Amino acid sequence: MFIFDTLSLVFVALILLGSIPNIFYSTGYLPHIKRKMHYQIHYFAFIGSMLGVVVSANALLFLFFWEIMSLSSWQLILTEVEDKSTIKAARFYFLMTHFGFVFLLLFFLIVSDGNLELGFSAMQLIASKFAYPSLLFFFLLLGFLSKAGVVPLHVWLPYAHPAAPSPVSALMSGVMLKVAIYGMLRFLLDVLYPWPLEWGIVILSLGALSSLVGVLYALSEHDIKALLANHSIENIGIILIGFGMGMIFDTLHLEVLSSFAFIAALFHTFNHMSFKSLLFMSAGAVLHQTHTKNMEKYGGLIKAMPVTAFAFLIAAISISALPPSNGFLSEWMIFQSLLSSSHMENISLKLAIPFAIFALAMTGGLAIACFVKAYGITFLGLHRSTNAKHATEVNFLMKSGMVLMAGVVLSLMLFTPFYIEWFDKVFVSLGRVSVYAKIFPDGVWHMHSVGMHGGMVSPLVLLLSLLAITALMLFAYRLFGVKTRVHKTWACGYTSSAKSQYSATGFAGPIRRFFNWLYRPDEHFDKESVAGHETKFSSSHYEVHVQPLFERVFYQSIAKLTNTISYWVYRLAHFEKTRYAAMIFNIMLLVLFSYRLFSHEFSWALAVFEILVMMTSVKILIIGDKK
Amino acid sequence: MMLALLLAPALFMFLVSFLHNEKSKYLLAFSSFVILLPIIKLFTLVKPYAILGTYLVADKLDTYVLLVSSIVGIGVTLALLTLDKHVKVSPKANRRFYRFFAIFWIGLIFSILSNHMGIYWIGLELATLSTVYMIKTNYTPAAHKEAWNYMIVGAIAVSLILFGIILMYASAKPILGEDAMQFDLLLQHAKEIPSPFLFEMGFAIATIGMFIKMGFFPMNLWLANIERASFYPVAALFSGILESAVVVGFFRFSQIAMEVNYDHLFIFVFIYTILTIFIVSFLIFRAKDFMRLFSLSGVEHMALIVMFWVSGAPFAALLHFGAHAFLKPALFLSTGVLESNGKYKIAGALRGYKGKRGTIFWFLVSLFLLAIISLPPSPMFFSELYGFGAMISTAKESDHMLAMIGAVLFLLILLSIIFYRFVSIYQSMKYEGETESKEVYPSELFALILFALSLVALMLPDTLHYLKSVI
Amino acid sequence: MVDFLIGLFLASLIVALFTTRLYRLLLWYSLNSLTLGLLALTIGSNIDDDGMLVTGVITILIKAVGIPYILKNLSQKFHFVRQITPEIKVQYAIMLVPAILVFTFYLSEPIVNMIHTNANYVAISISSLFLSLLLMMEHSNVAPKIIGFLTLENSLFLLGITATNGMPMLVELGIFFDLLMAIVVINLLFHKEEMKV
Amino acid sequence: MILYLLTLVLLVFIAPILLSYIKAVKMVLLFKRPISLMQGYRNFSKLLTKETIISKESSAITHYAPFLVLSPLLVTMFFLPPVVEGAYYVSFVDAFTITGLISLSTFFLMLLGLDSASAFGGMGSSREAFISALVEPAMVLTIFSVSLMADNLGVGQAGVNLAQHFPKEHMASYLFAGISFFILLIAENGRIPVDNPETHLELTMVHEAMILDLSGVYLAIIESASSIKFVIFASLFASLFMPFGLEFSAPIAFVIFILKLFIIATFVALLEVNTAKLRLFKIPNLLGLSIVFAFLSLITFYVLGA
Repeated sequence: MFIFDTLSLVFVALILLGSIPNIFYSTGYLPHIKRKMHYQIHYFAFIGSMLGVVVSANALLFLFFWEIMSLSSWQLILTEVEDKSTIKAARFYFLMTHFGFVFLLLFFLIVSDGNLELGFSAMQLIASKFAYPSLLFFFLLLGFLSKAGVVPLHVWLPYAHPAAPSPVSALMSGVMLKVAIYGMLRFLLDVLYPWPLEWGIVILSLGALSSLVGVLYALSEHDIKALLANHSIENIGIILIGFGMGMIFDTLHLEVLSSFAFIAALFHTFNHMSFKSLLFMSAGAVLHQTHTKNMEKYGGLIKAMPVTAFAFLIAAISISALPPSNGFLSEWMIFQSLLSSSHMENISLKLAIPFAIFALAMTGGLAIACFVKAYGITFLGLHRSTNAKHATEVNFLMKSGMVLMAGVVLSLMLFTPFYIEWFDKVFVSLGRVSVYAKIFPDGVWHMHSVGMHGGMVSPLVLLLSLLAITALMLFAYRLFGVKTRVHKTWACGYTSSAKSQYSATGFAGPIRRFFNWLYRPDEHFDKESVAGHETKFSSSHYEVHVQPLFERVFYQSIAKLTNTISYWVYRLAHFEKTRYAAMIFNIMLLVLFSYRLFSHEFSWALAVFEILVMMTSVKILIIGDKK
Repeated sequence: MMLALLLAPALFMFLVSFLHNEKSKYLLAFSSFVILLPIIKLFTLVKPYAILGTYLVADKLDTYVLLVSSIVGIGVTLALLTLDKHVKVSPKANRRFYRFFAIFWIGLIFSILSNHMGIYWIGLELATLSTVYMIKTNYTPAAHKEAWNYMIVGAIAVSLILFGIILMYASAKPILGEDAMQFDLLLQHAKEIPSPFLFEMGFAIATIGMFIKMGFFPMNLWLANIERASFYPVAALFSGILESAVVVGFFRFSQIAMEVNYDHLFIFVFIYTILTIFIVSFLIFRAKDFMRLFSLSGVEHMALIVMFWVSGAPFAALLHFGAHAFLKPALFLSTGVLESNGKYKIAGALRGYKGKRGTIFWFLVSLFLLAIISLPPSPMFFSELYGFGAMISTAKESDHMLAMIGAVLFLLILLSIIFYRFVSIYQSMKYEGETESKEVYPSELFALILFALSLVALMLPDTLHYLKSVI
Repeated sequence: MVDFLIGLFLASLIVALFTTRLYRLLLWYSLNSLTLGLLALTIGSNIDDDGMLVTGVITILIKAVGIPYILKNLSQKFHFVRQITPEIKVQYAIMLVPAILVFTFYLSEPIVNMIHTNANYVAISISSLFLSLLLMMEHSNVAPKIIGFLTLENSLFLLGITATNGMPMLVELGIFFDLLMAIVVINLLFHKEEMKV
Repeated sequence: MILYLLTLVLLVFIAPILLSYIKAVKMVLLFKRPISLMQGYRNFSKLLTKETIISKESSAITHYAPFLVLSPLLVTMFFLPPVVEGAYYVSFVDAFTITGLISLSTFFLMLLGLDSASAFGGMGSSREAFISALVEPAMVLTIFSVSLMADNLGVGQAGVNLAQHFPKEHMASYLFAGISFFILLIAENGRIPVDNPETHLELTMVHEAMILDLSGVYLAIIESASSIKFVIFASLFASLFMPFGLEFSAPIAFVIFILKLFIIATFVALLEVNTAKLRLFKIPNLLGLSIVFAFLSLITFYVLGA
């Protein structure tokens, strides 16, 4: 029934680390929620079902918990329905999870031969006999990656995660997405093993694409939770880059590198859980106090909400992959495994990997920009609305949730060797090479890359030296006894007010303009100019909305197609109100003719003839003449 | 003896329906409840149990179906008690309704328990004709028109079934003589049928008849229109009981056809049901009222049941059948309350309930709505898993594996459309529109609770075990 | 003799297809049923089957006399539209009828190789099934549709009598019972004025 | 170890001089009277004596960020490649860490810009975010390419390796990487054509806009941070792309190293005089060039082995 190997336990730990601080936070958040009972039931069912997914040992239970997970999270999104957009988001979310479920179901049905109570090892036997393993791979991919929010199945994520109450967003983004990663690990390593090279490349390119797309759309968001949700897409992309590299190395028989890349991916999974939960919690705290998700209405909250601001800062540093944070370490590991591609023999692959490096590096740079924006606009400067002005720090429980989660972030940073040793065991238990001794050959101080060029990082040394030098300077500054005077902002002599400071839209302006070809933003600019001057105006209004390209191109056209088909089907179906006898006549004709044709003796001429007869008959008897 | 016991409540009901008495309403309801008792007795007997020679034989399959149907019957009767609170219905119409309900039961018992194609058909025709008048209890022009529609289409469908039966009989008569109408004998000697072509042609014609009756392609909307025009208990009867009689027939015929030529049967039914689900899913995508929505979804589930059955997963088919037979009437009965503020008011239909009764009501209805799109822990979730599992196993053994897997994928995507529509309707019922107060009566609530309990009972290990042992 | 009657059966059905008057239609239906009854009697006496004889007699009594009479009464009582023009153009219908016959013979061709007799009877029954459907679809009024349904029933019987030499007695009686039930229901349904369906 | 510490002291000492030197060279070329090379020190000591004026909208960030801007850079100083053969160098830090530390410093600098609620600060931060986002990939790719040639990703080790085995066989990709890195040096340090550190014109400001509302000690810290950043890049360039002269005895090696730094500074100054500042939206063209060169370097290394 249940499985408790190291992989499962690691993910149980991940879920617990992600949800225990969250429970504190959620309890603190509870007074804000009207339907408490509904919320609590689904909240705990959600956590329970995630735990259930990672410990189930057969397809039936796995799918059961998987659906319960989707169901409860869907209901959680609907906890606070304030406007139509929430309803739409919830619907879209549920459709997408169901879409993923369809593929998962097919995957399981194929690999379990109809016996859904089969264990995973028995599945491997069946899967290896299946003639089209790539089909299985794509089913798996579509199933899990639609949950994880990988491009192009990511569109729901920036709608659904912000719509949920903040503790739930933290859980969904921080923890639920990881359950999908668990699925990938479990079924790719356990069931679909040996892989062809292409699979790794597919995952790698999907990862690279989603990391870039995620961060680009994050930058264009003004809704703080949607921004964070877009960052989840990016981070899942980063995880997949590590994952894909692991798969590629494995097929090329570079076992050590493969384990290293997988550990990197798993480490980043943990890190993302920690900092994304923390970010959503603090964003939720801000939202709780200001009653808006719009970043343009924030500002200066660091003074009123120091704990929240500090938590957000830690998480922001970590997600921007700045040393010596845990986010930096995992991204470093992923970079190292990408750089190790120079060990490969395959020249075209070798040449292609720098593009992934490029994507990852670009993502890193843009993430920094994005979090400077998020932090700076939210917590620094002047308040941009009255709500922001009167905001106060959140209650103790919410604070303690954030502090606990910050503790998780810090623990991942401080005890990296311990975690890596544990992750190493996961892959050893799945039949990989152990690389812990290679990563930490001489104690916990230095972390080595396992590649030939010997990249190295010493997180603790870095941390200590940074702290020491900063402390030293601060001490010197205090010793100096510098006189300080508080005065209004100089700003070249202009008066500065809440309106004159940079807005979130403005901050992202240069980048948005540079990526205009991708964003194709919907811009609204009205100004009332004075006396026909181009540059002098009494009032102006600028608004910009970016609708994801994929949504426009892909999803809306599918929706349109569905609508069209249903329209024609509906019209056709209405013939049966008056022409039922003709319909029965035709179906009889069709069935009997086909029967005679296919079961007795088949000939193409007759098949064509049948089609002609059917067309004529339908035209004459059902559709009739135009009046 | 057993036969008399089975028929007695129905006959009693028939007679009481002629009494012009205030009390007769309750007496009628009572007699309707009593129908369950002999069926439970039948259920406990050792199978197969011959009720009337070789004509009526109770085996595991038909007692299960009969039991499910009778529970649905009780639920419908419960809802009938307060029908007059939601819609205008005269006592006379009520009595007439019960009169035909009694005939309906008699026809149903015959057709479900029959081991004889002829008897099966006679029962089915009786049940069909008696429902015609039930539609007309609603005195509106629409209902009148739909009653005619039902009369004619139903008659064609049933005639086609008989035509098929005669062809099958003709194909087997050379070896079995007059006994060629008995299901069990036919099943045993299916391989010896001298002209499989004739048999398969008969099977095809009969199947078309049955499929039309269940609302399959191309007649997808007629059931929906009829159920829209009639009172909601009638719709519940249609989806919960009448369809079961048809589907039992299909089970029996297809069992024989599987023996004759499995590939032909499978391809025929598979293509037919996929076409059906294709049309139905897009019709559901446009459905704008509860009745049509539920009735179209009923067609979809019937198609799935049929599909599971022919893919060699009788367990999944029967589980799905049971779940559908309980869920759909429950939903149909609740439309009486849901639509109390207008037929097309979906938005806000799940709001505005006061008190404990109201809370239980909307809670149960939400559960049913979510269960019908096979979200766990609905039995449908499991039956679909097993059913699709069987389909994939069949696919893996066939020569066209990729095409089959593609077809299953296509099917699942079509089901996703239905899923989407239901989710969106559920959300709209719960979170959109204005809150208008609605009244729930105890009898309706009892009916819903009965169905909910039956669903739970369906998931008990013993039941599952029983279902696995049917075939 | 049997073949002659079958020919008559088919002929009366085809003529019914082109009828534009309700009473004439009833007449053709009655003739159709009469040939069916005679067919049952002939075959019954050929193979010495008492059940078949009974069927024949009942058929003549109910279908050839009873039902047309009841329907005529109903039509007078509820003022049916008696001018019934087929909706399918005559040009099409002329092509359709032979096409159906050709198709059904093509359909039943494999049977000939499997069973020695009766294959053509099956073909003719199926074609009369199709023809009755055609009758139903070319009229939009209720009354001709009912007659179409009744001829459908007749073609069933034709199949039963010719292809299988009669069904079990119980079944045939059951079918008659259902037919009567149908008439009762139809009668009840007419208790509002006739409507276009 | 002594040599290591000596190098550190030298770098810290020379940092303000280098920037003043660039300015002086430019002034000479423009026929102006050049400023003294000690101007950086004069500014620094002047600022230290002034009181600090803090904007009333600013928060704790203003109090801590200047130190956090400087300290990663100071930490980076410890990790630079050796100047003399045989000197101690830090071997446990690779190029990524250094990139990361520089980004950390930039991160706090950008926050600092946003803290005072002035329009200029936000503008500077926004532009800086844009530029540094584009710098990042070029940087990483260049590092990758260099690490392949130096056979090590560690900065110190790479410098030593390059000095010992000059990559003669990979001259083409070495050159490309060098060009790419030089562009990065300009971009990261806010020199013309990316940014003009000498004007306070709102159209052109990037770095200066962020620190517009700083004064006194805080400004001194930030100014020294930017000079240290330049010296870090210059010495990285010197060690990685001009890896010669290390084998001499210590004093000569030091002189050669200092000469290299001044040559780089001269080059920067020459470039500044000869080009106009680019519009903000033209900057990606330059950085794109850097990315392309980095890619080219990798590809020539892989494909041609040259």
